[in-house]
Amino acid sequence: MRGIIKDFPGVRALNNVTFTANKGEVLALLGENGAGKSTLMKILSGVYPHGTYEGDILVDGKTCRFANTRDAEAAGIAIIHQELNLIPGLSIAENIFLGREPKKVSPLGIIDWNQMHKDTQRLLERLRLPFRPTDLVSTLSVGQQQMIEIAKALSINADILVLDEPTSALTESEVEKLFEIINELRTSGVTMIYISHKMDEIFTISDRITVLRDGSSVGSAMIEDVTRDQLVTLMVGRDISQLFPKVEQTPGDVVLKVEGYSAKSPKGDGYLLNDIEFQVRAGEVVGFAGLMGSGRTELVNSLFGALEAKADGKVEIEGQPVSIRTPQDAIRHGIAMVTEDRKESGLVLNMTVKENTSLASLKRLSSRLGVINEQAEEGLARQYMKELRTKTPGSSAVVNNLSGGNQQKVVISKWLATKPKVLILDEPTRGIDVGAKVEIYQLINKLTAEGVAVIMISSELPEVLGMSDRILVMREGTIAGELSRSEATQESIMQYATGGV
Amino acid sequence: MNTGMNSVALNGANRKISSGELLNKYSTLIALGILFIIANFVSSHFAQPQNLTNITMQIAVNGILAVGMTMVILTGGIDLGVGSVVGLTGIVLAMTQGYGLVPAILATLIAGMIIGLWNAFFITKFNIPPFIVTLGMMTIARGFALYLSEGSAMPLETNRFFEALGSGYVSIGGSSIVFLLLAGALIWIGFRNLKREGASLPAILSLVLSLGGLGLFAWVYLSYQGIPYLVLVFGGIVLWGIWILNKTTFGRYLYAIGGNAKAAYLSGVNVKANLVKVYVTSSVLAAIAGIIMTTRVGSADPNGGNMFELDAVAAAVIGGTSLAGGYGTIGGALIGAFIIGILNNILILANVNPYFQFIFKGLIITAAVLLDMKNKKKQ
Amino acid sequence: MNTGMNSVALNGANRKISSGELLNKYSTLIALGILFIIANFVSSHFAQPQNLTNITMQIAVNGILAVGMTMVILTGGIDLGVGSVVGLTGIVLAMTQGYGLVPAILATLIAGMIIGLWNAFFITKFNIPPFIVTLGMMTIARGFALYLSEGSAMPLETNRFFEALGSGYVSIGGSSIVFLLLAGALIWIGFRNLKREGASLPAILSLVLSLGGLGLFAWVYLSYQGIPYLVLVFGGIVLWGIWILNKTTFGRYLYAIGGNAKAAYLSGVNVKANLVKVYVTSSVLAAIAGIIMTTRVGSADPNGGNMFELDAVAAAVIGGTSLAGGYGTIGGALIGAFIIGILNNILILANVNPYFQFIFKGLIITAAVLLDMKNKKKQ
Amino acid sequence: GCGANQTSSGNGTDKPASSESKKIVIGVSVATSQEAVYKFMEKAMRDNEKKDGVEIKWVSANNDANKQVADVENLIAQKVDAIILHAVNTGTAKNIVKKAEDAKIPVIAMDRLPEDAKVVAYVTADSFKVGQTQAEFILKQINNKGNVVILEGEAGNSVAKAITAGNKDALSKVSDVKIVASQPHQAWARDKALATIENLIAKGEKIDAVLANNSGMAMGAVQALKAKGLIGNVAVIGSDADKDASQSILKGELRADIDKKPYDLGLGAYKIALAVAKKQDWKAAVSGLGTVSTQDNGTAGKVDALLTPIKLITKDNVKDMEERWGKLD
Ligand SMILES: Nc1ncnc2c1ncn2[C@@H]1O[C@H](COP(=O)(O)OP(=O)(O)OP(=O)(O)O)[C@@H](O)[C@H]1O
Ligand SMILES: Nc1ncnc2c1ncn2[C@@H]1O[C@H](COP(=O)(O)OP(=O)(O)OP(=O)(O)O)[C@@H](O)[C@H]1O
Ligand SMILES: [Mg+2]
Ligand SMILES: [Mg+2]
Repeated sequence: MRGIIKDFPGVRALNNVTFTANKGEVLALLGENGAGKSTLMKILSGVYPHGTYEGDILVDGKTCRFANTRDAEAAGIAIIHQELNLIPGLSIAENIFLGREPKKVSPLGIIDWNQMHKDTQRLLERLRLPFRPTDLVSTLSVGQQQMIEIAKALSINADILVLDEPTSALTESEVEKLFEIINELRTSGVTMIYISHKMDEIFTISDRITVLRDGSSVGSAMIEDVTRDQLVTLMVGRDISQLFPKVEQTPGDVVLKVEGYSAKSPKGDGYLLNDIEFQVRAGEVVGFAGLMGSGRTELVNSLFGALEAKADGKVEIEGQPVSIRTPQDAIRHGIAMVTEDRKESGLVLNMTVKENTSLASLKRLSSRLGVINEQAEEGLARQYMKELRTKTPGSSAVVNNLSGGNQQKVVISKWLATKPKVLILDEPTRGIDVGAKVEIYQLINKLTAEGVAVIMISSELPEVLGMSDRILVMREGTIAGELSRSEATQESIMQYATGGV
Repeated sequence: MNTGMNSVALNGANRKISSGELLNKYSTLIALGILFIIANFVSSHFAQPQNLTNITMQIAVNGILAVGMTMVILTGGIDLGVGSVVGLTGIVLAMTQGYGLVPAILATLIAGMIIGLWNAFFITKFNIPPFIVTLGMMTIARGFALYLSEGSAMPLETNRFFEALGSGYVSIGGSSIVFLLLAGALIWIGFRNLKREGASLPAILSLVLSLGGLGLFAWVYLSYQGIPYLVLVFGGIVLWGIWILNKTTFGRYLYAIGGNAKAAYLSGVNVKANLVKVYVTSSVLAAIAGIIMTTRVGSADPNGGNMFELDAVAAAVIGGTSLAGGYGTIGGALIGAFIIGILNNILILANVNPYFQFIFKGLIITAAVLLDMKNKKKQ
Repeated sequence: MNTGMNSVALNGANRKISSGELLNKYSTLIALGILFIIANFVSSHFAQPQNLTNITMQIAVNGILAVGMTMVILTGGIDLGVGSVVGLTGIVLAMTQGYGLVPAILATLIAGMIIGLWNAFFITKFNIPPFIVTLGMMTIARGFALYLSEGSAMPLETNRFFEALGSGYVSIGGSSIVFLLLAGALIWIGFRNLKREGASLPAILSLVLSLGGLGLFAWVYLSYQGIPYLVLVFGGIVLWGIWILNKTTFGRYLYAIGGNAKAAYLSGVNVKANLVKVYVTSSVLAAIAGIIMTTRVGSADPNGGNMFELDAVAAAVIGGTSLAGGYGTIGGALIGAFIIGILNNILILANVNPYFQFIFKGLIITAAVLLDMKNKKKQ
Repeated sequence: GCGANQTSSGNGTDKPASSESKKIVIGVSVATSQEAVYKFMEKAMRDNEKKDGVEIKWVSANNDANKQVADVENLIAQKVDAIILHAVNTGTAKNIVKKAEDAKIPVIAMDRLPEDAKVVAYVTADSFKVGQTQAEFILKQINNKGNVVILEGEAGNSVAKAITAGNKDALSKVSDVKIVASQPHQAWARDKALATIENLIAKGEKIDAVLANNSGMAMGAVQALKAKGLIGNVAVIGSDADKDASQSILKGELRADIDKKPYDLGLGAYKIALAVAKKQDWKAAVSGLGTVSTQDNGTAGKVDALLTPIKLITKDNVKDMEERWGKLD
C-alpha cells in the first residue's frame, strides 16, 4: 500500500501511509487506539472502496482498485474485522458462507445445503470446534463467535489474511489453536497482517512489525531487533517506564462482603454461581482471574443486580446487609460496574461525552422534579475529562467518534461520578492501547488511595498479577482459590483456573 | 402449514430439544389451535367444510400480502403501501381488461413492479426510512387509483378466467390429485430429513403435524366443492415464499440483512440489490392480491385494500416475525393470517355487536402475541 | 420555533461547526422554508395572517400528537393508538360534560391515562412489541368510542370555556403581552448561552432564527385576531415537550433508552418506569388533542381521529426523529407538523383536483424527508 | 318436536323438518356501523324480531368491500333465509348478490343498489334525490344566485358520489350559481370539513351556501362559519339529521338537513325480507312505508323498488326529530 490518505469528516485518519507486507510473513501492525490500523486494513479489504481514499494498493506488484469486499476477496484478501460481523439469527454454516453460498442452480440462487454443511463441518473440525454447522450463532459465546469469524476467513483460502484484534475475546486455548493455524498458514505461504494490543502475542507470533502513530507510519522492524520497551515508545511516542505502576495501599475496613452466594441457572441445569464467599477492603484491588466462561462476569453482574437469574446469599456493604435486585439498588448502595463490553452495554453511543458521563448520577445532578442542573452536569463532565485525561474535542462530542481507550475512559468517568465505594472493573483494558492502559492503572491507584474498593476482572494474567493486592481464581462458578500478591504467579493461577491442583 | 418441516431442515434435529423449546417453536400454532377450539364452541357452523372453505378464501388476500410483508420485515423494513397497491392494481386490471387477459394481467403485475421499484429507489438510494417511503406510496397509489377510476368502481367483464379465479373450484377429482401429490411430497421430504438427521422428536412431530394439517385441508375441501382456485394461487405463493426463504440465497440474505446489515454488507452481500428485490416482491404480491380481490368481488374498487397493510403486518408479527428484522417465517405469517381470519369469522358467526367486534379484535391480536411472548420467555 | 435555542444549549457551541453541519442541523427548517416560498407562489392568499392563523389552528391536533409520538419514538417504540384515543376521549368528554367542566376534563384525561397504562402494561410487562399493543389499542379504543356513543356524534353543550378553547382568541393586548414575554425569555436565554459558551456562529444563528420565528408569529396573530386559545395550549405543550426533553432526567432517559436500552438499564435508569411514563404521556396528550378537536368542531365524533397516528408519525419522522430511537427533537416534529399542515392548506387554496391531492401529499412527504437525508449524507 | 307440523313434508318422523317450524333467519350485511343511521335501521328490525319469531344476524363490513364478500359468505354458510344487503360499494356488490343467488338465498338491497345485480327488491331513500333536495332547498335560500361549496364524503364512496351528483344535477339547472369547491374528506371527518371551510374563507372566497354529504361535515362547516361570524349569511345543509345537527337547526345555525328516515328504510327492508323468506308477496307487507315502483338496473333489467320518503328538516319541523333523539335543546 502506497501513500494512503483517508479523511473522515473532521479527522484525517491516515496521512500518507506506505506499508508493505512480504509474502508468507506475519506482519504485526501496531499503534495506539485511533492510530488508523483498522482504517488501513479496511481500505486494503475493500470496505472503503476505491475513490474514497488517496493512494494505491499493490498486490503482487499489480495496482488494485476494489469497488467492494467481493473484489478484494477475488484478489485473495480476507479480513477478520475488529468487531464481530456475524448474523445472530443464522446458522454457523450460513454465516461462514454468507455471500458465497455453494449453489445448485446458480442463476436461481438455490443453495446447495449438503455441500455447505459438509464444507462447514470440515472447517469446524480443522479448528476443533465442537459445533454443528446448523447451530445458530446466537447460541455461541463471544469467543466462540470469534472462532467462527476465523473459520469464515479461512474458508476464503486467501493469500493475504488480515486479523484485526482476533484474540480480544478468545480463551487461552483458543488463542493457542489460532496460533497453530497461523503457523500452518505461514508455512503454506499465506501473508498475514496481525493487529493486537497484546505485547506477548506480538512477540510470540509475528515476524516483523510496523507501527502507526496518528495516521502515519513511524517505523518497521524485524521482531528480533526490537525490545518491548522500544516498541511501546515507538507506539505512544513517549517512554513508559512501568507497565504496571502498582502502588500498594494499606487496606482499610471491609467494604464489600459476600457469603454463601449462589445463583441457579435459569435454564434449570445446575448453578451459575455456587457458594461464593469473599470480601474486599477499602483501598484494596481484588483481581478475579479464571478462564473465559468461569462465571466471573456472571458473579459481578449478579452482585450488581443485572443478572436475570435470582441469587441467594448474604451481601454486606460496610457491615450492613443489603438486597440488590436492580442496578439502581446497586448504585444506591455505592457499587459501580464498568461492564466488559463498552459498546454493547457501557455507552449510549449516539450521546455526548457529557451525557454519558452524567447518566448514572443524573438524579443527583437534578432537582427533585427532575430538572437537570446543566452547569453542574457540564462541570462534572469537564472534571472527569481532566482527571482521566480523556482525549475528546469537547464535552459535547458524540462518544461514537472517540477512540476505544477514550470511550473506556468515558465509561469509567460515568461510574466515578457516582462516587462509588466499590468499583467493579470487568475487563477494563480490553482492546485498549498500552498508553491508555497505563493511564487506567494509574487511575486505579488513585482510587485506592482515596479508599475505594476495587474488583478487577481480567483475562490478561500479567495485568491481574501486576495490579491486584489479592487474586481470586474462579472455576465453573465457584471460587477455586485465593492467592496473595506475593504468592501469585501465572502458573499458580492457571492451576486453580483449570482445576489442576 | 408445513413450515415445521422447513425450520427443522434449517435447524437440524439431532440435538436434544426440551419440551419448553418445542412449546416455543409451536407457540403460534398452539394459539391457532386454541382459537380453533374456542371457535367450535362459539358456533356449530364454524367447523363446517363450507365455512372453513370460506375462511381460506377470505384470508387469501391478507395471506398473500403477509408473505411479502414478512419478507420485507425480515430485512428490518416495512411496506405500508400494499393496501393501496391492492386498490390501484385492481383498477389497472379493470382498465386494461379490454386488451385481453394476458396483457391485462401483465400490465397489472408491471404496475406492481414499478411501484416496488419506486419504493426501493428511495429506500436504497437515499436511505429514506421505509416507513416514510411506503407511507407516501400509500397515499400516492390511492390517489392514482381514485384518479384513474374517477372514484368509481370499475366492473370486470364476465370472463371465464376471472370467474374461475374469483369464485371457482378445482373439481373434486382434481383436488384429490393435488392433495395426493402434496402428501407424497411431504412424506418424501419428511423421511429424507428423518434419514439424514436421525429420528428426533421434533422431526417426527413436524412430519405428523404437517400431514395432519394437510389431512384437515383435504377433508375441508373434498367434502365441500373442491379447492378454490384462488386458494390454489395463495397456497402456491405460500409454498414459493417458504422455499425462497429457506432454499435460496435471496431468502438467506433477507435474514442476514435484517440480522446485521453491516455484517451482511461486509460479507459481500449486495444489500441494496436484495432490498430492491424484496420491495418489488412485496408490491408484485400486492398486485396479485389486487387481481384476486378484484376477481373475487367482481369489480375494482379504488378504495379497495384500505388498511390491509395493518392486517398484513399483524399477521406477520402474530406469526413471530420480529419488527426489528432478522427473525420470522412465512409459515408463522400464514398462521397469523389464519388467526385474524378465524377471528373475523367467529365474531360474525357469534353475532357479536359490531362495536364489540372492534374491541375483541384488538384484544385478541394482543393476546395472540402475548401467548407467543410468554412461551418465548419461558425458554 | 425556538428549538434551535435548546439544541444549542444541549450541544454546546464552543466547538467550530462547519457550514455543512449547520445545513444539516437546519435541514428540516430549510425544507419548511422552501415549502413556504412555493406556497407563496401557488396562492397569494397563503401568506395572509388569517390563513396562517388557520394553519396553526389546523395543525394543533396533529402537532400535539406529534409531541407525544416523538417521545415514544425516541425510545424506539411507536403509538398507533393515538388516533382512536382522540376519538374515544372526545366521546368521554361529551358524555361527562353534564357533571361540570372540571370533572369532565379530568375524566377525559384519566381515560387517556388508563389507556396509556394499558399500553405500557403489555409493553413493559410482557415485552409485546409496541406496534402490536398500540395497533390493538387502535381498534379497542375505536370500538369503545362507537359503543359508548352508539355510533352517533355527541354535541357539546354551549359553554364559554369550550367555545373559547375551540374558536376563541386571546385579545390583541393579551397576545402582545405573551409575545413580549416570549421575546424576553428568548433573548435572556440566548444571551446567557452566548455569555456562557462564547459568541459562536450557531449560537447567534439560532438566537436570530428563534427571534425571527417569533416575530413572524407575532405579525400573523397580531394583525389578525390575536392568538387562538387552542394555539396557546398547543404552544404550551410544545414548549413543555422541548423543556422535558432537554432539561429533565425523564427526557434524557428517553434518549438513553432509545440509544442503548441495556446501557441505560445498567446505569441505573429504570427503563420500565420511564416507558410507562412515556406511553401515558402520549395517551394523555392524545386526550388533550381529543378535547381540542371536540371543542373545535363543537361535537364528539366516535370516528374522529381516524388515521391521525400516521400523520403524527410522519410529522415526527419528517422532523428528523429516527424510528429506531435515540434521535429526534420536538422542534423537528413541530416543523414536520407545519410541513404537513401547509401542504394540506395549499392543496385546497390551489384548488387541486382532490385525487391529485393524495398523490401530491405522498410525494411531498417523501420529498421532505429526502431533503433531510440528502443533507445528512453530505456531512 | 312439539311444533305444529302444518306443512308436513311427508317423512312422518318427529324431526322438525318443515320450513314453518324452523325459525326464520335474516342476515343483514351493512357497510358500516360507524354512523348513527345504521343503528336505526337495526332498531327497526330488532323491534320486530321477537314478535315475528325471526333471528337477525347483523354483520358490518367496516366499509371494506372485500370484507363484505366474506361477511355474506359467512351468512350463506349459516344458511340464512334472506339477506339484506347494504353494499359498501354499489359497483362491486354484484358478485355478492350472485353468491347468494347461487345458494338460492334472496337478496334485498337496502339504501344502495348493486349495479347490474338482480335483487329481489331495492329499498331506498335515494341518495341522488337527497342531493337534489339539498340543492333545491339551498337554491331557494340563496335566490338561485351565489357561490356554493360541496363537502363530499370519503373519496370514491358511492353514497358520497350519489349525493354529490344529485347536488350538481340540481345546481346545474341554474346559471348564476358557481360551485367554488367540491372537496372529498377522508373518513367524512368533521375536523377536515372545518379546515376546508376555513381555508376557503381565508382564500377570500365569498361563500353563500354549503352542501355537505352528511351532518357531521355540515356541523364542521357551521363551526368554521360561526368562528368567523359568518353563520348568519351562509346557508348550510347536511344529510342524516344527526342529533347535534338537529340541535343546531333549532338554534338557527344549520339551515336544514335531510332525514333519510333510517327506521323506515330498515323496516321496509326487513318486512320485504320476511315476506320473501316466507315466500309471500312482499308488496302487501310494506303498504304505508313508501311507494312501490321499479328501477332500471343496467344489465339486470328492471328491479322492484320501495322508495321510502325523505324529509327535509328545517327549523319549522325539527321538533319532529325529538322522537328519535329525545329532547332537543
Ligand atoms: N467511520 C468513521 N467515521 C469517522 N471517523 C472514523 C471512522 N472510522 C474511524 N474513524 C477515525 O479514524 C481514526 C482511526 O481509526 P481506526 O479505527 O483505524 O483506529 P485503530 O488504530 O484501529 O484503533 P483501535 O486500536 O482502537 O482499533 C480514529 O480517529 C477514528 O476516530
Ligand atoms: N448470554 C448468555 N447466554 C448463554 N450462556 C451464557 C451467556 N452469558 C454467559 N453464558 C455462559 O455462562 C458461563 C459464565 O460466563 P461468564 O461470562 O460469567 O464468564 P467469565 O468468567 O466472565 O468469562 P469472560 O471472560 O468471557 O467474561 C459460561 O458458560 C458462558 O458460556
Ligand atoms: Mg481498530
Ligand atoms: Mg466476563
